[in-house]
Amino acid sequence: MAINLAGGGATVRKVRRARLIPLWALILGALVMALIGTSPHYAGTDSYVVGLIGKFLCFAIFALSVDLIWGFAGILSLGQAVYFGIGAYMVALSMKLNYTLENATRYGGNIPDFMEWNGLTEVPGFMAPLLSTPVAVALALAIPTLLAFIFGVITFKRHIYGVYCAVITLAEALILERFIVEYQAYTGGFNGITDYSNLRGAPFLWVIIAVTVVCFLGARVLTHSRIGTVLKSIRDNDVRAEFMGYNVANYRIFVFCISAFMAAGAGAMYAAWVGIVSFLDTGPLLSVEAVIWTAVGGRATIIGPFIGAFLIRGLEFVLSGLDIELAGRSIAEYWQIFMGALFIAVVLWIPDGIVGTIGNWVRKRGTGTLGQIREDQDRLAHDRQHDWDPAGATKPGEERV
Amino acid sequence: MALLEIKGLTTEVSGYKIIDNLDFSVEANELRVLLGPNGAGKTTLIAMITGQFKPTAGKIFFDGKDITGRAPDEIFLAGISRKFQVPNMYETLSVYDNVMISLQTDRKVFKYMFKRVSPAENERIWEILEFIELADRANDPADTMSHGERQWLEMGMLIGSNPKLLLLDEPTTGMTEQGKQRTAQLIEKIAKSHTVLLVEHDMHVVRRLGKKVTVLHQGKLLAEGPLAEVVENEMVKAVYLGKGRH
Amino acid sequence: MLQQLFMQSLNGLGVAGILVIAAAGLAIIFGVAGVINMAHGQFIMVGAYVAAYVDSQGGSMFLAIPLAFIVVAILGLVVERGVIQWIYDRPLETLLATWGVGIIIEVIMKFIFGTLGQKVGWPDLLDGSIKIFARPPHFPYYRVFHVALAIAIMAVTFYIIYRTNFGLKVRAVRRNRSMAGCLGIDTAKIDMLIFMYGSGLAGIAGAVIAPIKAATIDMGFSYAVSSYMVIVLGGVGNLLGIPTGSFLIGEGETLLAFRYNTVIGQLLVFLAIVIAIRVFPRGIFGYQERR
Amino acid sequence: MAIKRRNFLRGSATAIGALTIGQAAPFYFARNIAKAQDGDTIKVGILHSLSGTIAIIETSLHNAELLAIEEINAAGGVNGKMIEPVIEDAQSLVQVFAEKAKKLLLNDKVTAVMGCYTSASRQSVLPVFEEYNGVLLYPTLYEAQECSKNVFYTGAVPNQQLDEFEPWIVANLGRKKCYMIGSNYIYPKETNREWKALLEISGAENMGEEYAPLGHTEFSTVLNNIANSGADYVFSTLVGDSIVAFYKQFKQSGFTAEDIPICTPITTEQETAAMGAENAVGHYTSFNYFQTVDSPENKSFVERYKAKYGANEVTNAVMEAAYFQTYFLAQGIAKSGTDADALIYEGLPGQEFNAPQGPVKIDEKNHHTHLWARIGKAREDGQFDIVWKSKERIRPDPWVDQLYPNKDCDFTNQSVLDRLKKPWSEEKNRSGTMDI
Repeated sequence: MAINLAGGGATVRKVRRARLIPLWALILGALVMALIGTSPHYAGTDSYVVGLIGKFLCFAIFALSVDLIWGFAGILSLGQAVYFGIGAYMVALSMKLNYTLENATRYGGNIPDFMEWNGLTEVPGFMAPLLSTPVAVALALAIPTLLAFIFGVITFKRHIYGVYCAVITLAEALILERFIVEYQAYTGGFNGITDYSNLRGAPFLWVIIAVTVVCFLGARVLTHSRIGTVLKSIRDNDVRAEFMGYNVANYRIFVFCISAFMAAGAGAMYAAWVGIVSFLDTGPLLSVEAVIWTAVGGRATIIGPFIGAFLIRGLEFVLSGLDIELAGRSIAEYWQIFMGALFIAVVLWIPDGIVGTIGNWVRKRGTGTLGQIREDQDRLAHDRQHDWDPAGATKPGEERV
Repeated sequence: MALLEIKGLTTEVSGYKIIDNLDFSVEANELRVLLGPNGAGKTTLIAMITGQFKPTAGKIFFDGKDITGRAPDEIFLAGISRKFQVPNMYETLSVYDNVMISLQTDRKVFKYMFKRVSPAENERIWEILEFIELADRANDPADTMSHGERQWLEMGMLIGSNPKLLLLDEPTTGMTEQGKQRTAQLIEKIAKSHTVLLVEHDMHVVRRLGKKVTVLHQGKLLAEGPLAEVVENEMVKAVYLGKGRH
Repeated sequence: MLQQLFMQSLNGLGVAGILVIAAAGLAIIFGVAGVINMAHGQFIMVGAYVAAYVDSQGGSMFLAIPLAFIVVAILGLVVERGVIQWIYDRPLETLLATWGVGIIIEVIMKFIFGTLGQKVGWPDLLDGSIKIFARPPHFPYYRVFHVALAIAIMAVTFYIIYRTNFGLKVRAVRRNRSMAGCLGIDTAKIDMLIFMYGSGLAGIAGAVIAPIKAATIDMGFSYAVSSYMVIVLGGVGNLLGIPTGSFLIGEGETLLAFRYNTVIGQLLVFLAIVIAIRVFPRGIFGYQERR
Repeated sequence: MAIKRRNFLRGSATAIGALTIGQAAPFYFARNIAKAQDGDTIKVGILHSLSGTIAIIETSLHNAELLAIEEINAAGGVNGKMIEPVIEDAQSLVQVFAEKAKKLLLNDKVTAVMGCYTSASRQSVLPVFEEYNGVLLYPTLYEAQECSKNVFYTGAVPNQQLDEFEPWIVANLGRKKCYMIGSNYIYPKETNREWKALLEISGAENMGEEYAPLGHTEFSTVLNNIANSGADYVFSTLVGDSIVAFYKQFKQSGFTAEDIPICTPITTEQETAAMGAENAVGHYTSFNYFQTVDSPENKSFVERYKAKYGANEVTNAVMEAAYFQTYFLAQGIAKSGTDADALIYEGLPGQEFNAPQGPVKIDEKNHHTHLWARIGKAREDGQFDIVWKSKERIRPDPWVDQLYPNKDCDFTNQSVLDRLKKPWSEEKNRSGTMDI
């Protein structure tokens, strides 16, 4: 049935493609990771900077999970922290339960203090599996992935995405946050889960770095592969993809689950590293923030989320301690205004984010950016109107196409 | 049985019948041109065949199977590819990737997961690119193409998917005369080995391609037959051809 | 028990009234311009602070309502002209930009008014309550006022959209933006006016919600999220979506809160909404999706 | 200031964007610029949330502490040295509290930190202060049951607000049917546990207990339940916005303070101002301090606060604690120097100060503060009439006898001291709690 097309040279023709991992990126990435990994040696293991770096790495993975669905598949979720948070809570609960078994709480008991002041006398049966670390880690990864799958089936199969999806996921995060605060006997409630032995230190930092590298390489491989091209095609034009025989919903569910898995992993490491988990880690604020890291860093780029997370979180940390008087008040009191302005500026002027914009400069190409698709379409529509030629008035010499 | 068989198809939107009890069929390896004034229901018919809208009543059979009301991706997998009225592709992907996405292959997520472009597929893509005369622009993103190039690219994508039936919805819209001729040439080439259902306004193109023609009017079949006969049909002249110099 | 249940469903009506007031502006903007305003909560807060300012100057709430409408409508104008007009065609990025707008509004308001909660009273006219049963709780007049205002807002909006020349243009823009543009309707101006109107309604919401709740810097977010849920459930294809969604959510949450507790109520309502969108992907009164 | 700031940034991995700001800093007026450069100051960390959800309350504590520092510096500082506040915004995020605490202790090397508001934030910084042996002064009333070597608690603990309040309600208001409504977190839960024990002692009835989600503002359901329970007073441990909404809806639904008064250990002048005094009139609050306390110290405190932050501002008990704990710290440093251990064992315990509420004192044994007990009845202008006042200041008891008869906290006990003298790597328990 296939058309026998004329031609076809003897040589194998190849399309120009970016390398999977360019050499410069490999070297730079290795350098940055080595720099981060050795930071406990020159900054001191106790240094808060090391603490921040480990945390930011987890956030970078989290942002990458947002980038995977938003940048590469066009799904904007404002509730991605749900998966991050559940992963974090599973690990934190496990660590807390184990910690209190060996170290009595201030009440003298061997169950977490929040259980004690809520009148529980022993660890409830359904939490017992969490005492085993491998089980806890497995649950921390499995439950969010399963949740994402269910959510995906409910929404994507019914063609719910775009703004609706964003709003529903936002509400989802808010509800989970309230749920955690309410059921404090099992979650620590408003106080969160604190005071368990965290794994902060050089060895676990290397674990985080290893996972980070795996995640970023994995994301690169995924998006650079053939299925990545399908995802991008769905992002660009889901209707066309559907008429090309792709079950768009299944692809969306697939990438959504991967993203949730990644977010859960980031959350699990975050809980182990920071040693504090709070209801805010599952809520809309963190979710939106992750989207903003991605937007600022550059969505639909692999390295953008990394840069965005480090830059924004770092900036926040510095600005919120900046006791310099400006307009009569210490900047620490109103630094957020700069962040708000930054978000607007990014959306208005560099919609491709820092990395995306730099990439565009490097390629010296003004078009082909996400933000400009619409403009280009408008331009093309304009062209079409000029091309429109009902009576064939154009003489062959005036060809425009 | 014909390749595409439509029986008693009706579509109603808020009481207004866009397609009204239509019977219609396309034989295998045929190039059929669908004519009709604006609002005749041509695009709606295409949308119905490809599963975009569900019909109110009636059945659509393709290759002997009932495909009425199935999802677009399933209908595609059954062998029907559609070119939209407005060029419709993946704007940020390269021309090459646009064709690559369209190649015939198993599209289930987990089957697709570790798939790479095989040398044979690569060769096929280049063949198609040359066929649509876009081989030298393979690396450029689709949104840098001109309108005509986009139309061809979309047709190349359809060829890549190797369908049993191609639905081409006004592929020459917005083109200059020369562009139209080149497009007609392309369609002719495609039609040598494919079944094509073409929706077309431009009578120059229709005359060049037209063997068998179907005219729709207000959702009903008005006339069907060889172009020369249909053009002479009084009713057709009255509602459609009489309006313009075509 | 029966008395409680009756009072509870009345309370649900009151909550639904608040939801209508809070969601109306957001829904209209989303319905016409396709933009979800993430700063909606902050707009409500500004409305509440306008009412607080009027209150502190000894003015009545009936003065505060139009003033809040005007002030927040102007705020909406500034935001629309300054930010949103450039990104109408990128709805997802509008979410981010308006989130940034929300942060800025919060900081500025904190700068002006400080962090303390503001006092907003209700007028003497609405003091007291309907004594349906002999002992409290009675149904406050103020909640009756909320329901009445909700109906009034819907009626006025209905009149504007369906009975005025302006409304005709709005509907035309909503149906087919480019066609409306071709017919000489200034779509940018319609968007701007609708954004102002919706923002103004958010201002009214703040001004009338604050007297029964609290007026603080971060008061708006939960109302904003509730409003999003109203839109998701009710849909914006028809004005009736707002009261329908509000009624279902308000009564659902209140009755379930009575039976179980508040959080379970919210959770169940959320789950119900998620299930409902399986049936109504664009809300109960959404645009008909033809497939 | 700017120069040091730059040093800090150089060591920080987060410097990328901030360097520009650091370099721009000299163009603006930086706080204490002259003092900072001679290096001869006592650095004190101020760690409150200035942004985020809790900023609404914490900003006023931040303000009160800055006011006190300004006063102390104006009076010549401590031992001739100025106090230099190092301000950090903890963004209402518990993790940030912990990180900033670490930064203050290890990088800024502050003598002590004043800060935190919620129990969540205190618990998150606690391990940091214990591990790195810092000093934290914590001004909030809280649920107690804690007693860390490194923390000095200057807010009230439940026994100072509740023990006299409940018998007073029975004796003076003649009410014995109590309905408890609180926000759903640790403080209300623990407070209500003690309140129930007190109810039992005086033979009063518990008519119901309910917890609303934090930040909840819709109380029609709760009011319905209260009416149904037959209670004749409400004991409220609601916090934040919930207070304002609850009082308003209480009145609107036809309840009056004469029929069912609300008695609470939380509602302060800040909330009565925010809700409108007419909604609070006649309800009771038990607290250590009210703005109406009639003492010269208080009058001048209120005056100075309003002068600095605006005439519309009100003072309340938590702010007052934040204010006087700054003086505790200054006096402690004057007594023992800036070494942390010296402050903890010598400087701060037993410290006395003539606070706005009256003379207060840090308990030598448990690091909490002796405070006065007062009961206020809200009046039309939003202030409280003090209807009862304790005869002497009340000793804090972090482990109340009714609930924990076998526990006590004693930092003067030799066995506790021996344990605390061990290095952190050997003994991580820095609590003074012991069984008796």
